Amino acid sequence: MKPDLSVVIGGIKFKNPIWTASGTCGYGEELAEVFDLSRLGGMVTKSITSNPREGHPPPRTTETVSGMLNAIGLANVGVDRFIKEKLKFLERFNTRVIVNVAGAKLQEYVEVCAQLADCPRADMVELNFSCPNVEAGMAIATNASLAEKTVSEVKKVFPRPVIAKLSPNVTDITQIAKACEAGGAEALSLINTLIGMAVDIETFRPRLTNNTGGLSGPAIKPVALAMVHKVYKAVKIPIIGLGGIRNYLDVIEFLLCGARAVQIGTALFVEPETPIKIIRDLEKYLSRKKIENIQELVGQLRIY
Amino acid sequence: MKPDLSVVIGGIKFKNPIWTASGTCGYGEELAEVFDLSRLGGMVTKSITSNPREGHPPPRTTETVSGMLNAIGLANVGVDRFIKEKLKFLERFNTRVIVNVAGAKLQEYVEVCAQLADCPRADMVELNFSCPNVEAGMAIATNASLAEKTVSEVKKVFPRPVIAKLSPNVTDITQIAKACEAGGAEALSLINTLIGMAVDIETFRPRLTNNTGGLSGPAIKPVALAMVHKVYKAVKIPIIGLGGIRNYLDVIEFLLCGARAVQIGTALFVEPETPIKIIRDLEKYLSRKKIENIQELVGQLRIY
Amino acid sequence: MKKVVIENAVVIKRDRLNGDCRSLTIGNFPKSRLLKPGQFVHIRIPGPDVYFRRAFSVYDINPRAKSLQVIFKIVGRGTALLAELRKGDRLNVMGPLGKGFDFPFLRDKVILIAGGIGMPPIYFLAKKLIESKYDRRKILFFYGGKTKKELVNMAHIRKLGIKLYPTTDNGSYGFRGFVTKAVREFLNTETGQFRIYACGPQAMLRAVEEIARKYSIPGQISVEAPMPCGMGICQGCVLPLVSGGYTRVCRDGPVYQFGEVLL
Amino acid sequence: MKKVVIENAVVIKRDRLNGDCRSLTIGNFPKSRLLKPGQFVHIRIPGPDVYFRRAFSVYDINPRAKSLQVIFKIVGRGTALLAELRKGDRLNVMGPLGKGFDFPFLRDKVILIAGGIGMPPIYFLAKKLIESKYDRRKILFFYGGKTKKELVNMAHIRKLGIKLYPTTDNGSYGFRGFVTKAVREFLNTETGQFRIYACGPQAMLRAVEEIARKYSIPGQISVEAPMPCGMGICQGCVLPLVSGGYTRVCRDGPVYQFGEVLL
Ligand SMILES: Cc1cc2nc3c(=O)[nH]c(=O)nc-3n(C[C@H](O)[C@H](O)[C@H](O)COP(=O)(O)OP(=O)(O)OC[C@H]3O[C@@H](n4cnc5c(N)ncnc54)[C@H](O)[C@@H]3O)c2cc1C
Ligand SMILES: Cc1cc2nc3c(=O)[nH]c(=O)nc-3n(C[C@H](O)[C@H](O)[C@H](O)COP(=O)(O)OP(=O)(O)OC[C@H]3O[C@@H](n4cnc5c(N)ncnc54)[C@H](O)[C@@H]3O)c2cc1C
Ligand SMILES: Cc1cc2nc3c(=O)[nH]c(=O)nc-3n(C[C@H](O)[C@H](O)[C@H](O)COP(=O)(O)O)c2cc1C
Ligand SMILES: Cc1cc2nc3c(=O)[nH]c(=O)nc-3n(C[C@H](O)[C@H](O)[C@H](O)COP(=O)(O)O)c2cc1C
Ligand code: FES
Ligand code: FES
Repeated sequence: MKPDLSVVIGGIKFKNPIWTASGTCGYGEELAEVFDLSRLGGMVTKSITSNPREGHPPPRTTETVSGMLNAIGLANVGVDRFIKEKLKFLERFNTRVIVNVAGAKLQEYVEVCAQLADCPRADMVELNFSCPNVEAGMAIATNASLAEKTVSEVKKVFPRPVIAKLSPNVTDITQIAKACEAGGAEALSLINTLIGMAVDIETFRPRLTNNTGGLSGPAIKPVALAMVHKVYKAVKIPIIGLGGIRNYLDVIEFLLCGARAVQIGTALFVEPETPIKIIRDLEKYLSRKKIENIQELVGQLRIY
Repeated sequence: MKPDLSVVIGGIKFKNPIWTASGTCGYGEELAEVFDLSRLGGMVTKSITSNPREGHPPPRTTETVSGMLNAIGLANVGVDRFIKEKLKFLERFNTRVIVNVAGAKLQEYVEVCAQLADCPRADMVELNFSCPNVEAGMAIATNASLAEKTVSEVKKVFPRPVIAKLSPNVTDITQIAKACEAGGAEALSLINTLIGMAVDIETFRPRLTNNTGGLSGPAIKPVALAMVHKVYKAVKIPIIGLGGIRNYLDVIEFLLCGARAVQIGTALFVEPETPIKIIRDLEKYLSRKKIENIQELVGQLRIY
Repeated sequence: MKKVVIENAVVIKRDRLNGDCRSLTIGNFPKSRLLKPGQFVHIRIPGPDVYFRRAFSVYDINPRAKSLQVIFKIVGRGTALLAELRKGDRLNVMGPLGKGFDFPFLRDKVILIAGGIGMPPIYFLAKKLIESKYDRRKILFFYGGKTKKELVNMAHIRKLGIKLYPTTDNGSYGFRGFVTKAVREFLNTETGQFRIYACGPQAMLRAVEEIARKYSIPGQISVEAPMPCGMGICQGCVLPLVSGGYTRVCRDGPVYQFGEVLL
Repeated sequence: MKKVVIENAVVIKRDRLNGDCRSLTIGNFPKSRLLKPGQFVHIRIPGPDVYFRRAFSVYDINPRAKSLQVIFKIVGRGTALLAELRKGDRLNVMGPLGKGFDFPFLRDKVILIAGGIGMPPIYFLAKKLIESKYDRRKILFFYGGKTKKELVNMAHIRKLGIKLYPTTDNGSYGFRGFVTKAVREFLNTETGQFRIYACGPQAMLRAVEEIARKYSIPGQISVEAPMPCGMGICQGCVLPLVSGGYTRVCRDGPVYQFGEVLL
């Protein structure tokens, strides 16, 4: 019998727990040239804002040891064009679309989500509370009451589930997590990138024009796992885990630590077929271990 | 002409800015079998506490992608034996000895440092405010006023320079940095390890008996650089930078970001001769670039 | 929908060219026939400390052998590791990526300008033009290097039977001076309907565009940028457009019309 | 002060043994003569995702050729990469590390017990005993594996001219059953002054210590632990001591007296 990979989050069923992460799958158009997006449990689109944004001047990315730094600067087409072109394009795929929303302030989140409320293709929204690459970006990420307020205001205008995406750049991530739960978030996703820097020793210049950037990739996986587990113990709502996932072994680590679903980010740049491989390998693993439903793994970590 | 690698921190001269980091060079006995410790600018000994500590049960370490997790649990011989045996051993070397001190509470730091006050071989103390692997470890690391208090109390009993070693697991490291400066610290060292986790998917158990551990190694270098630069802009006292350094290129990145000296940590496990190679390569680099004194590089990052 | 191929390919031949340049012939890439001049492949280089793939222009293809050839210069960690691969080693190749060159009108005199390691896509274009029955005599290949050592595979290029104008900065081989100086001198004496294609260092491309402006010659350049994803997703490889905003070099390029990108 | 050597050594020979086992002969290690039975080398394996060095017991040395030999089993990323190395490849080797075996009294009958990939240090001990003029007839080599496939280099061991007792769990070769069962049966019929040396899986070592206690035979075991530094610095490789506290396997071991460590 084929193992059941489906999971339910915020009352919505996902055919499998493998999503692609915001900013690492664009709006799906390019990745669709590599594999059928309908194979994915879900797809989180690139952060959108009220107005289009060009992003930071190049260089915007740099390679680090087992990772990368990025300071794209939330380059995106803006919510109008997003709805007209990008959501439209995604209609042909049988996967959940989670629309990631960013904002300079609370009101922008609410406005964008209100526009998305009327788009049934937007199965969920994910609020990017943590972009370290824009001026105002870190404010909500580090302020529990502001985070709570933002979630609850968005809940008023968006009728489907709301996910809050948390920053790891805080002393106690459970505080923000609990605030988002109190604000009514149906789920939390973590982690976004760690703040990092790299220097060109020939020019004495930072390698990114934004000076700092967000660190992602395999390098940060241990940090992500620790935070997922810490938040899992602190809240009741489901967690979507991400940070450095490359293969099904990584996914199982996240599930055991308490994630009900996961997102694949930077790995897509290196191996675009990663999600497909992972789904196949997870099926094999569950069959071998005689686990009927993947949800049985969630939070099964046996701590010392 | 040979370039001048010497730096001055807290009024003390170091023949070069290359130190070894606490916990990664023991008390020097083993490393002395690989190279002459007198070549080092300084050596920071393993954290010591009032009483001997056995540390956590194994497994205490695990390999991660481009890094490692450790939860040694501050295993150490205790300050008495440290002074009698270990400081004694280090007398034969012509390098600066910085004694790293840890404590369960403020009073322990003061007691240990008071004992070290009478040992001239302890050129400086470095207060480990950030060990993520012991219960009380994070308290001072995340509490600015407690950090300030601890530094100022230690200053009363220890007559030579005091370094505060900071944790990266905070929302705003500059707050703690400024507090330590206000408390009278002559220098700051950063970063200690990031909190991380790894899971054995066969046993469903954390790979460390302490469940979480401290992430170190090349993986964390971008985070360390960003924090060093942020603190450099916020305080006036010198910074000793560390986190993932493997070669002289890494060292120059840290110097440009504002570090006046650096510490080599995990790299010593993989390539014990790293400091010697770095010192040699730095000399070559400075000669090639016609830089007379290495201090000229400190803080020379040209940010955008 | 366009399809990107990702293959576990295999090194079938490697050659040491002049200086730091190497040639790799990569087999087990069944779709090599799809690769067009100006397009690139994104190669995953096995080894420590190389996380992203690395982009290399296609230098040649052999559809029957299901192989492709790249020529590269050792400039850093990735290319150093690539140079160590031996026959039989596996390496993952993704392609075709990017837009290739537009072909010229049959009547055009085609000026090809290659600077240093910018040569591979230009050679491939020349070869494909000839295969497409363009008149060999109307194809002029200007190939510049700092020294003679930087000019690689000259014999190979000569076989195309087109006019080849090698240049070196120090005059150690061919025309002495920048390749663009040679082009300028050529244009001062020749007349006709020209079209230019160029690939090389940024300074060279700037000079090429200047010449094109001066002589009102249309054409295209192929540019470079560090490429995390190579497929247009990450927006990490952008360059500013003259018309404002940014362009993704990997997907909207790497080939651009003269005057499109801010060099 | 003892000196640890770190060398950019080179693979001079590699052999595929039974099953997942491989042999590597590593040259350009001038101090190979210093390596003693029970000691190990710490090898830096080039490749992605292998950060720490990996520990391998010395299987043999050739001081004149400045070489050493290790035998290893592919169990994970590091050993998989190690298996791919070819003649001429470089790899950084650190050693000698750890304490070796104490030699027995000349009068002792020496019982050597090797389980699976625990064989290398036991073989090296046997060889060195013979070279040190111990009586071949007094050396008994019990070598157990799950199946015949797990018993490697049998011909090599036979050449030592000592008594060899191969065992397999399934009886596919030699005595049927655990190697410790064979030892127990042997001790039930033999008398004399014995000394035991053992290396193998933890369960086997526990059984060996039990036998030793029962028959009051002194001896030593060699144990394993993941080793970040291999030199005694990091305190990452510790095992609990029967007398309390922890011991660093890399420096205080990997060889211990019976009853020293809590298995
Ligand atoms: C479309 C395209 C086609 C190319 N064709 C060729 C070719 O045919 N032959 C050839 O020799 N080279 C070519 N290059 C350049 C080649 O990709 C770089 O030389 C190579 O990525 C350097 O890798 P490295 O690890 O050796 O260098 P490192 O400097 O160590 O690389 C470090 C990082 O910088 C990036 N990087 C640095 N310089 C460049 C650059 N100029 N372009 C892209 N990324 C860079 C790398 O991707 C990597 O992330 C091409 C580049 C592009 C974008
Ligand atoms: C003193 C000593 C001598 C050894 N001698 C031999 C020998 O002669 N032949 C041989 O085949 N093996 C020997 N081993 C075991 C060998 O070191 C491991 O098989 C090897 O480290 C596994 O690496 P890997 O990357 O393939 O496995 P992985 O499981 O991928 O390694 C992951 C991590 O776990 C550690 N690790 C996992 N299992 C072990 C283990 N049993 N011992 C040590 N570290 C481990 C590795 O160091 C690494 O950090 C010895 C170990 C020690 C401590
Ligand atoms: C190039 C790039 C762009 C990203 N853009 C966004 C974004 O727009 N919104 C967002 O919430 N996260 C963004 N992220 C963060 C990722 O979604 C993810 O949280 C992070 O990269 C960690 O996962 P990974 O290690 O698997 O990549 C971006 C990451 C990268 C590498
Ligand atoms: C095994 C191990 C033990 C450590 N023990 C200590 C310690 O006792 N006290 C301390 O202040 N830092 C300790 N550290 C942290 C290091 O000193 C250093 O801050 C950290 O590892 C980052 O540097 P690196 O990436 O160069 O290793 C330890 C690190 C490791 C890996
Ligand atoms: S490399 Fe990612 S968009 Fe071009
Ligand atoms: S491996 Fe570091 S102390 Fe043993």
